[in-house]
Amino acid sequence: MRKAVILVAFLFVGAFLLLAATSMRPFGEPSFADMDDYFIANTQVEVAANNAVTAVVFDYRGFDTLGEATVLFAAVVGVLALFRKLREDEV
Amino acid sequence: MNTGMSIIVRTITRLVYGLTLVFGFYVIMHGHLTPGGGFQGGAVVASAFALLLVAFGAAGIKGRLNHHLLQTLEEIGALAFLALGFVGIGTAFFYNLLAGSGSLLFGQLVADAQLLPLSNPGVFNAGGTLPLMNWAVGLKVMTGIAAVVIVMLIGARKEETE
Amino acid sequence: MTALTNHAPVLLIAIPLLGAFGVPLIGKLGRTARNTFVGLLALITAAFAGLLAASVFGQAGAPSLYVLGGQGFGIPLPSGSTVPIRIILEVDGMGAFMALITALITLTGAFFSFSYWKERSGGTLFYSLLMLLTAGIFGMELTGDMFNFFVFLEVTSIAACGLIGFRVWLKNSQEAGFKVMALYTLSGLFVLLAVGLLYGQYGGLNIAYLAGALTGSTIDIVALGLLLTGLALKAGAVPMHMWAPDAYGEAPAPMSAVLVANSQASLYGLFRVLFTLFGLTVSVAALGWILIVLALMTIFVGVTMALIQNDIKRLIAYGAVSQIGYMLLGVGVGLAVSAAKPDYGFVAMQGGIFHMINDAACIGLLFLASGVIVRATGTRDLNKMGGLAHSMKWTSVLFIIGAFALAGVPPFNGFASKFLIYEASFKLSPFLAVVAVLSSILLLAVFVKVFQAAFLGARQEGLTSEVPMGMMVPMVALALVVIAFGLFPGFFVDKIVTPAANALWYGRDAYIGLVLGGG
Amino acid sequence: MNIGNLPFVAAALLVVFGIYTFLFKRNLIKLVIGVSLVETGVNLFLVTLGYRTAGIAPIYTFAPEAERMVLPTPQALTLTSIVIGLATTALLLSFAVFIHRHYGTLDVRKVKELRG
Repeated sequence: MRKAVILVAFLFVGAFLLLAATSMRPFGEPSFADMDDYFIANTQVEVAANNAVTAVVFDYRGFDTLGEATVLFAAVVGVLALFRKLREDEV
Repeated sequence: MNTGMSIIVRTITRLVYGLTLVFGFYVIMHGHLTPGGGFQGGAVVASAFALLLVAFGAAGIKGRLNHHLLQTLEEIGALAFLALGFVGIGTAFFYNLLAGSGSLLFGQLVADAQLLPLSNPGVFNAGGTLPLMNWAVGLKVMTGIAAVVIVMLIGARKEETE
Repeated sequence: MTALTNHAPVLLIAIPLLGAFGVPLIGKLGRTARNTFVGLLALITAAFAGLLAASVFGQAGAPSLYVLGGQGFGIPLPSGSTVPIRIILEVDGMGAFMALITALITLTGAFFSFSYWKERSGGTLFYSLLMLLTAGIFGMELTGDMFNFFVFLEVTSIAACGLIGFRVWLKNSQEAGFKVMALYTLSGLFVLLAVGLLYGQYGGLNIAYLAGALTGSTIDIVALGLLLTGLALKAGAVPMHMWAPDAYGEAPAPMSAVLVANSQASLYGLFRVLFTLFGLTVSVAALGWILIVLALMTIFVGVTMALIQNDIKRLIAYGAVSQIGYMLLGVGVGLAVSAAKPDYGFVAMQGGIFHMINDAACIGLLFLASGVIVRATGTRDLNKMGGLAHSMKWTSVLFIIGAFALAGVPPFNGFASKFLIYEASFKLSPFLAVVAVLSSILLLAVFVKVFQAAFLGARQEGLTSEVPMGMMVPMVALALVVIAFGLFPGFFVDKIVTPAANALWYGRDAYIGLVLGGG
Repeated sequence: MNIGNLPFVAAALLVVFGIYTFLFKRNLIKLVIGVSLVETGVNLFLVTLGYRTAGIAPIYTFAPEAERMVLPTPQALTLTSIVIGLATTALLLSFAVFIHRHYGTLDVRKVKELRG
């Protein structure tokens, strides 16, 4: 019973995703690229960098990168916390 | 089992280790000019550490790479990144204050930026806070991943011997 | 002062981050320095949340902008472009309301932890994770950018799981940690997939921009389905609740409260997506009924599972799950009728939103009290407890305040919001109100049983008599919030709940117009 | 040559395989692999979104003149999502290590104290 429910849910999600993939816009032809064209056109003037990807990562969407660094920091702290040396009264 | 792998692996590691480090730092430093950046370069450097760890074993690197030191360095990297975000808070958080300001610290413009789009050989001393952020993130990523790898390897080894 | 208010949205995220990155360094100076640092930063963060809320509610919940890295923080569009290119934090009544909840819970959680986490190792990492979780929750609530929302969602996921598994010597905590992490990751990936779909179709990531561009095509429906699944999973709505009792039950007590705030942030994300991002471009009646069905299942399953628990923390955890259902019910009723906008729909929205802060306060109080109880008795099994009222008078009073508030007994705050939900849902369909009322009564029975098992009965030997001051003060603070909201519901509904409900119910055009101009 | 939506379908299939692994496998490490597969599928999807036919990388250093460039944003998003994937995988594997330490097994059927 439980397994059947999971299977139905899985098939449903799979069909959903494939439906999405087939009804996307054609590959290789972004329909709205105003934001990205702005990045490509203005990276050299505004950020004075040649690499548009780095300009997006650290300038236009720098806050995302701060969040990303935070995620990595959280994972490191989490792993260190799990593998920390326990005091004897805790084990 | 803690002594690492065969002599062939260890010799190759000694050769490749330095090269990997140099390449990683190159990727970090040239992030604003060529493909790459702090995250990618940091991962390359961390892979060099991981290589050491695999080849020499956890015991072999004891004392050379200590995860307390790595953790401290990671926090410094993270704080530096956050501080670089605060630099521009007079205008808005994360405002790139140094870009094109003409200052000595990465303040140059890319050559003839008025004639866009233009390919050029690249100016190293440009990009404002970008290269600084690349360094901060690079430091953070290389030490963070190295710390995770070391701690997990030592922890998992304990598992096997118990 | 205005400068601080203007920068408040970003400082609310940056200051906890500063704390998170700095705590391990400060921690080397000793425990006092570390606790002072954490306490100070938690206070500053709460002060900024208050400042932000005062400014937003001062202008009746109208949205305000903060453009990160722009030429000025108030200019959403670069000259000559019609697309917002930078990450924009957009705070309206609802966001400020959620920030208040988060500030309340994280502040009390942090101060409670100072006493609670005294004899344990790794305290520095613990506070670092707590600060990361705080920053992540604030980020989710204040951001106006879909991808940024996903990033902060992941920050909360990872920090939360680090906290759940923090007591590594308990094998249950590790099992819970793995389970929760896997499901959180999956929920995050669903959200990311939806963000990718929307980006691929419309070439933007800003919520206001996407809301203006959405057409209701197949892709939009798929993205909506993915967002709904992912966020409902992370909020702990039945039938995707299996992680929630484990997470709340196995985390250290003060962190269970913060995890509830985290679930509410996901719920906020869901509401933001449904009302602001999609609005009327999709069939709201069908969506509203989906939410209502989820809500009824959540209420029912939460309460019935709470009935059969013997573990005090797991029992409260199921209580927390059921309360998520009440919020979903209120807002679901509002959504179902949001095309026609009758009056009772707005009342339902008010009830659902008001219940968020009420639930945060009383469930927080209950989790903190359960931490005190478990510490005093050394067990979580209700059958092995008893007679605590003799030695812990204050705790028993506080516990009963929390329990009554959760079960919706007047004059506590849970009644104030649940009454609005009953009233409004009765007008949509009497059946909904009946289920909601009956479940509340059952919940009351559950907590009467807990109270009887844990506090009443013969005095047991060897119980510590006093609760340390550091634990008592946060509990009393939460109890005062519970009582204040229960005694003066009209005042709080007028001042903070109505602007928040307005922001979701009517505020879509203002939200879009602020970024794209016009409107 | 028009290859239609094949890249999107490939990404969706990867996600579906990942979800399958996550739902129907019994080993904790395989569950982690399933989550990673979903992540990979999503990353592939994000990267394919940014492609423009015959575009070059959006980097001006020694770039050929007058070429179309692919969109930079999806690459930045993918970078972020890869790092997040790394972080979650590290934490999941740590939990798996500890579950093995406590239960002596990685079989999900035997690791189920938290039921009901």
